Amino acid sequence: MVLVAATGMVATFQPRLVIDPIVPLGILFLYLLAFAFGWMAGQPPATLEGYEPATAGSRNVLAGALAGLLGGLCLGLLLIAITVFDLRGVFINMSPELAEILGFGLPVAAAVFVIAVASAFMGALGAGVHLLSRRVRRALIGALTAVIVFSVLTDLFGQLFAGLSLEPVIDFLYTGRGGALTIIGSVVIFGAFIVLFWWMEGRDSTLRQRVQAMPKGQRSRWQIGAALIILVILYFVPRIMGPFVSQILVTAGIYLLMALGLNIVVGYAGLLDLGYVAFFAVGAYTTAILTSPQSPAFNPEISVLASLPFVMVAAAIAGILVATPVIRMRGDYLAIVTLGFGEIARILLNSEWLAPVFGGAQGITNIPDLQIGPLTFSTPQDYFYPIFLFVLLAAYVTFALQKSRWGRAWMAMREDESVAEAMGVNIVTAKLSAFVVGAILASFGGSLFAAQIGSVFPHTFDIVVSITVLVIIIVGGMGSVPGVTLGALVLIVLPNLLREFSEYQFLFYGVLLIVMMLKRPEGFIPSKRRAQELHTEELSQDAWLEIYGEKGQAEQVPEGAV
Amino acid sequence: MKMKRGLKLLALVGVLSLVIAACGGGEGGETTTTAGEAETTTSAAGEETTTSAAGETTTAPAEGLGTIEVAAGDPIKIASLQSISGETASLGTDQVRAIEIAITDKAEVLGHPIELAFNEDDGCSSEGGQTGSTRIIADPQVVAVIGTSCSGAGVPASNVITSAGRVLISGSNTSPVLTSDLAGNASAEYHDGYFRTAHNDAIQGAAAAKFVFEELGLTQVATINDGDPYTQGLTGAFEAPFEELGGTIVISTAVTADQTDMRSVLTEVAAAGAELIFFPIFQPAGDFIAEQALEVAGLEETVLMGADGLLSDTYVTLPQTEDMYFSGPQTPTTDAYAEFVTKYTEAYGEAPIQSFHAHSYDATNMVFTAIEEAATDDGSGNLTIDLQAFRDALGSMTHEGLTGSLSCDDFGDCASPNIDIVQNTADQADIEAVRGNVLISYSREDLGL
Amino acid sequence: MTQAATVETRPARRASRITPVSVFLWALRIAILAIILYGSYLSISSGRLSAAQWRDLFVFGISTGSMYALIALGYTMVYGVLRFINFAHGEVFMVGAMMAFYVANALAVTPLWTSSPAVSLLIVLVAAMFTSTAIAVIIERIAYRPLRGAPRLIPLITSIGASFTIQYLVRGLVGPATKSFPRMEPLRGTFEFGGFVILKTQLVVIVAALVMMGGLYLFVEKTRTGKSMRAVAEDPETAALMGINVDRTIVNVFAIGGAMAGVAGALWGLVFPSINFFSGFLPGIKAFTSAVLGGIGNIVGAMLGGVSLGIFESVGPSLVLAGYEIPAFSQLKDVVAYAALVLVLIFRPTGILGERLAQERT
Amino acid sequence: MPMLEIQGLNKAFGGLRAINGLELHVDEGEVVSVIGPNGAGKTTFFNLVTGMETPDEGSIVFDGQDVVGLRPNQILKLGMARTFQNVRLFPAMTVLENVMVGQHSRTKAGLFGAVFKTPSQRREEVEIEERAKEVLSFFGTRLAGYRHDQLSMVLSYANRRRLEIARAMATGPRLLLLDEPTAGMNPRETIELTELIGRLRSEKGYTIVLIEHDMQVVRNVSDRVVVLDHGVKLTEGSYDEVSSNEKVIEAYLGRPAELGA
Repeated sequence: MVLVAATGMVATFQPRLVIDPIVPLGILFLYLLAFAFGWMAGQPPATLEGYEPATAGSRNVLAGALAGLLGGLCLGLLLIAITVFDLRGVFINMSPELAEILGFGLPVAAAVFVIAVASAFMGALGAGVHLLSRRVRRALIGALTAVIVFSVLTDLFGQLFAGLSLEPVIDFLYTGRGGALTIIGSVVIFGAFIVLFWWMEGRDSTLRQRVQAMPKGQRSRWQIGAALIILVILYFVPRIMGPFVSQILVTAGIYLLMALGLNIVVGYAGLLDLGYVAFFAVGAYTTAILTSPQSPAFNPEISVLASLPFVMVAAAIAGILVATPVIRMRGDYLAIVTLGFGEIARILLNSEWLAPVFGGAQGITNIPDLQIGPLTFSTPQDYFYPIFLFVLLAAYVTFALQKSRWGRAWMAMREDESVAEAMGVNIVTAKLSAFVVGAILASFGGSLFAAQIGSVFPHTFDIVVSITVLVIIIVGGMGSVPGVTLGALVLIVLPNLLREFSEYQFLFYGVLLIVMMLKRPEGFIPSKRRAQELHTEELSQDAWLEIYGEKGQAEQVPEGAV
Repeated sequence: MKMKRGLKLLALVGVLSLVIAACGGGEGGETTTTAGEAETTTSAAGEETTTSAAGETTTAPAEGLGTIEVAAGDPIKIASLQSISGETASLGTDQVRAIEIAITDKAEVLGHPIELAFNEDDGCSSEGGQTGSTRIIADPQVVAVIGTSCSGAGVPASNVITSAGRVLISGSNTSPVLTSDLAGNASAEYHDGYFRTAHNDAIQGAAAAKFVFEELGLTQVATINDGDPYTQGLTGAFEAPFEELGGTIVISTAVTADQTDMRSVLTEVAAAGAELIFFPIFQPAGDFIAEQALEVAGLEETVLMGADGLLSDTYVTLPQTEDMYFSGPQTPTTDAYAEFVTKYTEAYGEAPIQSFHAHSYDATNMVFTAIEEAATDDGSGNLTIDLQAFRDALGSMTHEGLTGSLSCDDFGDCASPNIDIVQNTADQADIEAVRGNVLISYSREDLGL
Repeated sequence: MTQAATVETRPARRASRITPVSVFLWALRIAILAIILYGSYLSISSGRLSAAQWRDLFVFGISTGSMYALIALGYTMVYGVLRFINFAHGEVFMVGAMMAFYVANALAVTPLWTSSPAVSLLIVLVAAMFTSTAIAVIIERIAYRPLRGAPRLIPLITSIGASFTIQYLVRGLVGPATKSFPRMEPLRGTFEFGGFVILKTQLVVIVAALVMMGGLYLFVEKTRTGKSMRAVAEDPETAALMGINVDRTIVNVFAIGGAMAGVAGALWGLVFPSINFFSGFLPGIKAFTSAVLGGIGNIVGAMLGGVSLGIFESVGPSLVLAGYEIPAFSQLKDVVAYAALVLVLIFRPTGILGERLAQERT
Repeated sequence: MPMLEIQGLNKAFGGLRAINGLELHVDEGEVVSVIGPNGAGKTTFFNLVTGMETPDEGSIVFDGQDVVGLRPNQILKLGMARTFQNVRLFPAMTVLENVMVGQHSRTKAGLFGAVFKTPSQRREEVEIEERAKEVLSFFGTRLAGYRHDQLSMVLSYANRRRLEIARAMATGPRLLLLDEPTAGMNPRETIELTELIGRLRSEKGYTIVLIEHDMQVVRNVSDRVVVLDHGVKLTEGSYDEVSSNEKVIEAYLGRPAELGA
């Protein structure tokens, strides 16, 4: 809590009201942390087989309250420190405004007391949640989360309702477009979601289960129907959501394209490539040079579409160039060498030496828009479609390759390189092909990026891009296309929707990564096999208790619902 | 097998949807209207560029950019688009603070409070500029955007924001790419509606070149940049006019910003026979060049010249920078500036951390003045801001700001500060003294720009 | 009996054994060597740099390299024990440098700074060391310990997360501005012994790095703690069975790595007097490159790798690139550094001194 | 001409001579067991033959072709496939996929074909799957049915050993090199596997080289037994000849536990 306050987060979040005018985001965030502390402290120990499950009781609440109190006291100390000493020489965010916010404008002594009590209370609440039955707990927390989501993503919902011409809804829920929730609005949302979650929890089978239970013919018809509906919705997305959300989706799409490519290299073939951005750069610069009239050395000024075959060839060559020297390297050597290649690419693009070709630090501007026949794509809404198409293509390629001898060769190589070779896999071609396919997908991303933004500069192709793409596939779920898609949505769309806090974007990335790896290393939507891989112990138990397993689960569910 | 067929169908439908979508998009911007009309009063400009192909982006939007209505009591919205995360965060943070101070100072415009509706991040990158500006223009009430921090972000942002009829005004873009070469030729990425209070590199480059060639009488010059777009642009802006004057650039080389050993570069420069080294870079690389130049054989007599990036206290007090020349825009030494710095330090706990805060402060105030000129009040406090009139007001005003007297040329360059050439001589004790030791001051007219 | 037949067919068959890749790799090796040698020949024969200048470049490379080496020790030791790249180690270094800055800044206004520079330098070093050690240990406790035994990619990603977290926490705490170190007057200028001229800061860096590395070497080789570290690196399970507290040993590894990084951070401030929250990134990458270059997991290798990388970076551009009259060659020093890494690994896939790792465990 | 002919084979790791002047031949249709105490160089011998390690000296001629210096995948393609002492399956791949990988070198669909699903690629895919199922059916119900889609890591130990053999069979070899196929199995499983090895020869016609510690298995399946110690061939001959050989007894007596195993 102290860190959060001291890094200036509270002060930055404060102006954003969650519920107008009573709950500002800064304070809410701070005390949500107390809530989380309490929740963790009050967590009953994991249920072990053969032991009586520990029942949550007043002890847990007490623990939660204590945890909250501790946090609150630290915060109080911080407040005293701010008011008594001037720490701004070192800690620039410890300003009088922060003291004002933290202390609710009260005198110091009173403020410290209030903070301590409030934190303890939140902590106790956090722990108390464990006392509730599962259904109530889920509904309550779900609804609270919904309120916060509706409020924080006010831009998104504002645009959604406006796009659907539902302005009255905005006026009802929010204080205005992009504004905070009104008190009535938040109550309505809270109520609606409580009902929704309560209802959902009460149902005994999910939609997915029911679809799976259908006979085969019906199921595939159902799936195609669902796909069609999704496509129709997607078709209207850019129209409804307007340029800003479309722009974010376009960016996410470009990252998704790269992530699908990297998924082949890292997820399937197990080659940890930290310089993946180089291929993105190859695509962007190839298109830039071939299409822009401003290209310094060579400007045939062909169209973006016509540049794509060249992009593909260039990417394939780049893939081979990078892959060949690293064929005999393993694991971390590969990682650092590819990282080196990525940096080399960026430095060369920026260099004085090659400036006559790449434009140096000034980049290449005036890249024309994508044109297909008589159609010109210029707005973010326009670009949504071609990028969506490319993503679809990439997903298809991923699926197709996964189910082919190449996909199997890559996976075998990932599992055990020398055994794969002993089983007839040609490691050289397998590695080259993985790099080439990955490179081509990334280069298409680069090419579309160049066309959409209209200019390329070397410092765009920073290692942070490589790392972001890697994080997307890992957080989403390595090897799983839906997972990677969700990863791109969460890691690209969310930060972009909350751009005013972009100062803290990477802080959240960092914390998210650590928490993810500690709590759910297989990602949001893991591929089946990876989930199993990371929970081997449980699995071997399953193998033992194959029959008992299902029965046991069936018994547990009603118990929790009571 | 079922799954595969489903996938294929999916792909097919995808293609179809693309075609349909593209057709929709092609029908004269119908799509943008449906999306934009609901909330934007200024969508007309958006369609103009929908059909414009590459290379002709300089075409000004047609008559009438629309208007922005501000109801009585509502705030007038402006936005900032600055680099506030990542490595260049200090550049943008500094300017955001200046904008905030300007808003506090001004308090209200025509009886309306001012709201900094967005504090967007340009990420110092083109994609950051694109996304940030797209977000800002989605709010139809935003009149003007103060930004970007980096020229690279400015390229797409200028296109997006001006196409939407709004104004982008930057306090730290200096690349000629965004405006003109100052010789009357608009650059490829100039868009009507883009302004800046930072000086165009071309002015400083030309001034430095003229000084070296005419006043120092030197014809063999080496330039060193550090790979940063700013310094690379500035050396480029120096080289062209210098060669035009009849001088020779014996070598145009570069270092990296984190390089500490300059001897090999300097040896190269010595070998090329440079009489003067122009290195408009930053500290600490600049320190190392000055320090090590003395140690390299063949550079004993060579003159050193830097630019505004090196005009700092810690730099001019280095013994090795004695007699060095610097070019730089005339710096504000007014009481108003001192007062600004006091406010800044009070509010943010540290002294200004970069050098473009005053420019953004001025840019913000220019926006306020232009709104005051262009807006009409219906008598009951409802304000109508005509965007074309707003642009015109910005373009034609003369603003006395912290950075001097600002008035915009035809391509959005509002700063035409006199470029001072100063020298650090033995008797200069600190940076103020060095800044005061002006050898010659060039105005834009002096340079024929 | 079949002897004759085999002998006969062998030459013909051998040809099929040369795969396109090995041909390519050999061609690459030869081409690169030729490029390097010819470039060096060109630049040496051009006489652009005097012998003294070449020597200066070397000394310079050694001083930068010894800082890389200090940071690299943390990477290599952690890698040796836990088998993952601790990406956050660069931030450990940065935090040390940051602390060094604040301590130096506070000292700079006291008379101690000018009257006894050695003492104040020591204070700065110790402060940086302690901060970095603390940070390294905290990261280990929070982010890595729960991940023992997880697949290798998992802690790697966690360390990337930790790296972001620390960078932006520091940014939030002390702001994004670049801070410049106060200069230490007595360390200005050069030092001369026996006609050998060296910058004083470089001398301090090299001496301090040597002392630290020597100390570390003795520590690892001679002390109980050091031996248990080596045991854990060799085989954690067996070490645990032998009564070694694996967790504590791993903490020790992080602590020592952190201390080294802290010293490097303070020294960095002397040579390169500006720092911001992002300053740890590049040196971190370079240091990891050094560790790989020397042979990862190998303590002496890290030292050697660091110094070699420093020299490659410093001498390489002037030696090779300058020969081909590549403009602004010194801009490409990082390219030279990474290319050197690729090159070394093509010739020696496990680094200069080779890995010192127990068998891959799966 | 023998199927596999090894002459003057040497391999040293640092100062340790793992294989020292080994001479060996395997005839078509034979089952040869290689026995010897731990550290005798048996697995190194397999590694050398399959190309996973390169010999310092000597020739390995398979089917009239010198394979020294070839990559493992090239050697495999010539018709030699192996299993591993410590079971090295592809754990995160399904049973069926493991076997399908084995056919990699026998199939040829390119990337282009895989992406665009050309008719020939699809036919090939079907064939690969059919063949994999056929190979698995060799093990009766052990690896059939729902097991096809299980990840190989969830299999029981004995099933993993079977799957490894299936994977090797799928590569279409003529010579199978089995490294301790019964290690870690219970007596019943061992008997079952011994039968299986017999069937591998009689039904599939493979030539088999076997490393084995279990003397029961060795006696039951081998035509010929080769004894290695410290990289040197002590003797060879039928099981009875070898088991009564003094040198062999001596070699094992140093480590009496071995014989009992």
